Amino acid sequence: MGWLGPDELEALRLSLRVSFWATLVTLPFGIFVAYALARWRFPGRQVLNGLVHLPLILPPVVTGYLLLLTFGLQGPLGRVLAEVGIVFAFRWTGAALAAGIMAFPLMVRAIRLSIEAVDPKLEQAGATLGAPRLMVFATVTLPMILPGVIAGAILAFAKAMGEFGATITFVSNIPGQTQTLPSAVYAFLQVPGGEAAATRLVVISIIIAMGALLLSEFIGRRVAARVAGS
Amino acid sequence: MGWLGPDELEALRLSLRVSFWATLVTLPFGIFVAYALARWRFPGRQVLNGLVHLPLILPPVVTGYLLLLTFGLQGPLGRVLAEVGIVFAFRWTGAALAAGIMAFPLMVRAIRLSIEAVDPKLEQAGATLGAPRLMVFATVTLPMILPGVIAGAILAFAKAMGEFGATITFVSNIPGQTQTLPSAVYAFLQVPGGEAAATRLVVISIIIAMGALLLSEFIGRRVAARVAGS
Amino acid sequence: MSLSVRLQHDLPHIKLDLSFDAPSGVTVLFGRSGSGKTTVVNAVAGLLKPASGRVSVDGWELFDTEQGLWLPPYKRRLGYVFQEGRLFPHLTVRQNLSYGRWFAPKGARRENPDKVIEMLGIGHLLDRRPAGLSGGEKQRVAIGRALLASPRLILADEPLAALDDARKGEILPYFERLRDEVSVPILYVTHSAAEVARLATSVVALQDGKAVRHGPASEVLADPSVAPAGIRAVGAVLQVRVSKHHADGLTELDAGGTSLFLPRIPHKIGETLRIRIPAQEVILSNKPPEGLSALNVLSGTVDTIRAGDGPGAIVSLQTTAGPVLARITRRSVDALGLQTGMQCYAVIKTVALAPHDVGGRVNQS
Amino acid sequence: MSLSVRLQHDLPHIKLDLSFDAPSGVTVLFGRSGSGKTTVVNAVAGLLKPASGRVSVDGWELFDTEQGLWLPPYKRRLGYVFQEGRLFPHLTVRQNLSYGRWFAPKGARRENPDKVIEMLGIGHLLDRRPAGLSGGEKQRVAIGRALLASPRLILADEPLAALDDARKGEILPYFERLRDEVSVPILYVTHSAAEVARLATSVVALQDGKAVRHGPASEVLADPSVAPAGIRAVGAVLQVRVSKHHADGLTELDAGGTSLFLPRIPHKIGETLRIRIPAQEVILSNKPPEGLSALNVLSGTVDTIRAGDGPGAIVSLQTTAGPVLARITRRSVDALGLQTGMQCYAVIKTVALAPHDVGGRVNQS
Amino acid sequence: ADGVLVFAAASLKNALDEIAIQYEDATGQEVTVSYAASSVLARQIQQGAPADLFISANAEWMDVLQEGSLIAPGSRVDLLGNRLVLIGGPTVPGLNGFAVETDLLAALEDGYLAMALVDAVPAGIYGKAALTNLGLWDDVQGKVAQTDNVRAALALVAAGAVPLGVVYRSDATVEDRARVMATFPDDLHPPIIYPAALTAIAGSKAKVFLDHLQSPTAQAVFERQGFSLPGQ
Ligand SMILES: Nc1ncnc2c1ncn2[C@@H]1O[C@H](COP(=O)(O)OP(=O)(O)OP(=O)(O)O)[C@@H](O)[C@H]1O
Ligand SMILES: Nc1ncnc2c1ncn2[C@@H]1O[C@H](COP(=O)(O)OP(=O)(O)OP(=O)(O)O)[C@@H](O)[C@H]1O
Ligand SMILES: [Mg+2]
Ligand SMILES: [Mg+2]
Repeated sequence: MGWLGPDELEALRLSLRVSFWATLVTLPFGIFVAYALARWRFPGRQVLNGLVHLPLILPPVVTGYLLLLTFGLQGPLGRVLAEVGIVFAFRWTGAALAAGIMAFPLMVRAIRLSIEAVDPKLEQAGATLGAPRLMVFATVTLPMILPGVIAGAILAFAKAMGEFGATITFVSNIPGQTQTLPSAVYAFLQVPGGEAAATRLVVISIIIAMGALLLSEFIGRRVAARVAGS
Repeated sequence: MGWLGPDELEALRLSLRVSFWATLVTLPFGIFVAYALARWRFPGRQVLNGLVHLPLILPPVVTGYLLLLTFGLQGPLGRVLAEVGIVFAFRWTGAALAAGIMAFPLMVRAIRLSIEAVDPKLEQAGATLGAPRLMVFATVTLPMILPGVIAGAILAFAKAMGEFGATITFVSNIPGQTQTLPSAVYAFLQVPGGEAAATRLVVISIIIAMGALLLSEFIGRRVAARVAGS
Repeated sequence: MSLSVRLQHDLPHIKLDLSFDAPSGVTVLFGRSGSGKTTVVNAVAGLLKPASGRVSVDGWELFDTEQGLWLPPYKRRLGYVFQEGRLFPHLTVRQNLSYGRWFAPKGARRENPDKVIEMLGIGHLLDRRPAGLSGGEKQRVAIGRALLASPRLILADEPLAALDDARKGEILPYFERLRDEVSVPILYVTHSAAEVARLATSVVALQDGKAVRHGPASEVLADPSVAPAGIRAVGAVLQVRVSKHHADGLTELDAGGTSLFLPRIPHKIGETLRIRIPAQEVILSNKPPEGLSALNVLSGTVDTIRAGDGPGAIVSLQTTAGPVLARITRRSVDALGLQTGMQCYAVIKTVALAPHDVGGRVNQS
Repeated sequence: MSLSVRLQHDLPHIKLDLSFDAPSGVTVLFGRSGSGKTTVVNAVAGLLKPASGRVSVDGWELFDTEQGLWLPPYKRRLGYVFQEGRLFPHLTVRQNLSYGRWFAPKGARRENPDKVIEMLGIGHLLDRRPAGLSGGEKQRVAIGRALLASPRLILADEPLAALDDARKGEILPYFERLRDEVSVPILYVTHSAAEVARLATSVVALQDGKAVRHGPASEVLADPSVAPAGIRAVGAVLQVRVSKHHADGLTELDAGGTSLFLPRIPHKIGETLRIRIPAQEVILSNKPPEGLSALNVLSGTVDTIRAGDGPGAIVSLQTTAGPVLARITRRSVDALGLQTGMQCYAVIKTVALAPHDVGGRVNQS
Repeated sequence: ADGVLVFAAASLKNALDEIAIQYEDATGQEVTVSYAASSVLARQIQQGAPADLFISANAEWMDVLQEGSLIAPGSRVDLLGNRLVLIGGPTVPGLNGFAVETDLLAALEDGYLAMALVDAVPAGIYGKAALTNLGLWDDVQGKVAQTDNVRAALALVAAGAVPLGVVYRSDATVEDRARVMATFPDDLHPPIIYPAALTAIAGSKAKVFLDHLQSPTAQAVFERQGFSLPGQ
């Protein structure tokens, strides 16, 4: 990577870290919400569904601004969390939060569809064999939706790698803390003659995201084959 | 809508028009690409898959910039298309193009999953009954994936309603021509005192997008029930 | 009573309303498609919550709507063999088999897995996944999985319906062994008279959600009016003892002093068995038959003659081996001058006593 | 030859390599699970492209790898009845039925839909969707759908395997009617001897991808060495004429001058039928039997005596009605002193001649 | 087009909207303004956008267009200027006699200083120059939260997410949750100039509007929005 400056390398490293954690930490929530939407009927289900989709629909700046108002140092949640030592504002963790929330709808949709494809009769079979609900989920549902979970997670990762608007609005751009690859791209595009540098970074992020996507197709297919038992 | 100024009303109208056409025109392509990805094995399949996902992964500004370079009046494709009278640059059609491309991956994913859920054996049954490939698609596959197509289309519509970065970068922010709701929100956010107006517009777009999503869940479920034959 | 069921539940098309108490052994539920059999089994399993009712197994209550008692499925300790197998596709056969064992309470009576695997003949499949198994193999694994969950009750919903005759023949003996060797109560749903005949300790005939007939298998089977099994299923069940295996491939049975021959069966000498004599395989003769290829002749006196709807009649004969039923034409009844109390001979072909009519060891309980 | 098949194809586990020419009527493919039956049918349908081969129907070539000829499935004009029905779930029964008609070439011989609907008894289902149908109803609709596509060949891959006996009994007659009334050639896959006996004009026995036996149904069925059908399937097929319907519910048949009685069948007087006499339902007697309830006695001379592996033997009798097979024990062969050329009597119970052994009208072709 | 299509930096929206309405009322001449980042607009003009008039928030992008002969020769004017101010949010005590040089670091405490991207966005570039000239940049560098545009920096301050920010005076005047703590002397940074020019394809109507923008009526509006006039 001789052709990347130290700042750019730093941005790349940070983007990878942010996207990785954004995906990893949101994954359990994503699975839970997807499961709830797919399998449970409860009042407010459609509201939850709408909320989950919100980041997909809102301009990212708005999402970022809402995050700032909520999780910022002065925000209601931000203040509470700061008491227990969890700070998002201007930290890479905040970038991860923003990326995670922006990617959440994609993750949930992918997982939800795979859950809907699991025959509830297999889950019933698990229950009759003595497995409590959570164990049925862990031993039957989860293994069977693994391809969907992997696809959803990697899609979320790719999305997180490209997230910019919400991130910069929420945690701004602090080199080494919150300056991700897309922020760097944006900065280069603002100045005349920055196109070449921007292109370099874009190519890198495309390679990473594409690699992740191909990987997800591949793993997904392997796991699907294994799960289908052939 | 007494509380919307004429410009805002114009932006709303334009957004609806842009999103509607973006969805409608990309839908056949979306179905085709989803079908190809789901059912055909051809060299370059993964490249196509990657290309389709690109707008999801790239920062929207980059997508917009690439569109500007390609479909702009000086762009290679833009020039060719201009010869035959198709101009995207700085027209609402360009906004629709940008919105359509940004929404395309979501649409394709939704449709692709529903195609993968159709049993190819039913398509084979159609073929043995004398239906050529395209007729099998029209009479068997398409009706069965309708819920997925509807979900994909409405998700794309919702995404198109919220699209901003690529649109403003590609076709600018010309009131009455290319100023969509999110672009108007952006403009309001750039100046002091614009927050109230911006909030109003955001609320409107949330209502529309959520309405569309709820509708898609509802229609999807109805159609699924009808298609499943119960 | 080992299994006691009382249920009321409204389904879209039918009202379920039945109650029965069944002794230990195999209780067969039968009835037409849509009569509510699966619904009953699901209610016992806890997969469906009936409007009201009570189910207990060996005195242990699974639910009782009056008391507000409702055990969730995973606490009921059942082995449910589903019609479609429902094996976990992502687990190997071995993992499928041990699934229920993970959750069985510590103190539960445990089957020896090796014994079950051997009994079901699935030892060579352990490392394969369900997708690669044939239909019959799948169903055997499903039985093993249910059994190894240390169930207090086994539910089997048409476990053989999707299989062809050859595979049915492979699996039926396993259920007999369950009944005879494992002595877990079994609630078994089927359409097939042969299965009823071989397995049932008691039979509950369902019609439109109601239990229209309920009793020991031999009674229900001898009753031509029970529709689901069909007239061709009518037959008598005799208790016999294996007396000799002959060198020419025949096994001789002692049926109340008379010898019956049938193609070699694997049971040991001295064992007591039940064999079903299908009424339509029996020919009657009014004098001792001579020069016939049929080796089995039981003499007795005519007990009853019931004419059916068609050209046939069911003649019941009292023999030393027990009652034997014969389905013959009314024309023959007249030709032979059959009358109650008359001496008569039942002729049964050796090869007509098919292996699938020979039950396992007679249950001691 | 109405159907000519030659195929070579390598599958992961077996090598398919077979060729057969079948006359018009029903050609039954049978063999164990995994022997390649579905693969053959799929190759004929064009759903699978074999490595090499040639298939023609009534002289019309579907493909020929040597010539590089390959018709895609939709140009083959077949009616494929799949094992699982494969009805279109989003279409009503009516729409399912007319699906193939939309694509049939203008000039094609068209079945009258009303006639087909009536024949299959599905008139009351037309506006329903497949999800609401019972298994038997689904399969009848699938048959109708295939038939109304104006096919030049009907393919049926174990169309009854998933159904219970009662539903099998409902549907089998429709295939007979197809054979007898519609006279489209049919390639039919089954495991069931009863289906073979009732339907087959000719039989191709498959084993590990090879055609191990091939001939008219009556020959193959009379051969105890053909494993797939099993020894219990062995039997003779007689050609008979309906001579009288009696008031007591019996139908009298003329079998080469001898009368046979069986429970009333719906066929008209004078009609020529085939009936299968299962070898194991036949009792032999070395003198004219007396005082027996069995009404049917055919006299003849012993033709051959073939001892089997077990305790049984198959005795073939030459009667005026044609050859009759009896499966009796070797012990009885000795006891009766049976020898080739000896005069002998075949005793057959009236009620043992089950409706499912009575075929439809004998095909004229 | 019949009317005039103006491509203007987004920060001019309030002022230009007002002027455009006045102008339309007075002349019946339709003025349409597309607001976006200067970089976006300049690239669009490079790609043949139908704009008649371009008002950039910095000189560099105008230079690029000029070099590309995309603006009408001789039409370029320095339309507006602006001042850079330090603003404080609701949590910052109003200090009398606040001096940037001495008090900035103390007022920041642990917080961040919000600025537009310091190497890419004009307000950030000017701010970085000013702080460098004050000798503060090295100390403050690690505590700068950069935003994609100057309004986002203001938003951070207004929301209390950061105590201080460097923004244009024109942005600060209207936001009542943020107070101007100090105004940077304009010799600390390159001159803040909003150049305007007719594009190469502009019609005569655009020229009239550009002239109007330089009229006292228009300039009054700009001043009211916190802009300064060149040469002042
Ligand atoms: N969840 C349900 N929703 C609607 N109807 C149901 C449901 N479950 C069962 N039924 C209806 O209740 C009746 C009894 O169904 P059930 O499955 O118990 O029948 P069954 O005797 O098991 O039939 P089969 O032999 O076909 O399996 C049927 O008419 C069926 O359509
Ligand atoms: N597409 C395929 N891929 C891999 N193996 C296949 C494929 N199709 C068939 N086989 C294998 O070829 C063999 C023949 O299969 P086929 O389905 O033709 O058997 P069959 O005689 O129809 O069996 P059944 O009675 O179980 O339907 C089997 O061993 C099967 O596993
Ligand atoms: Mg059922
Ligand atoms: Mg097959």
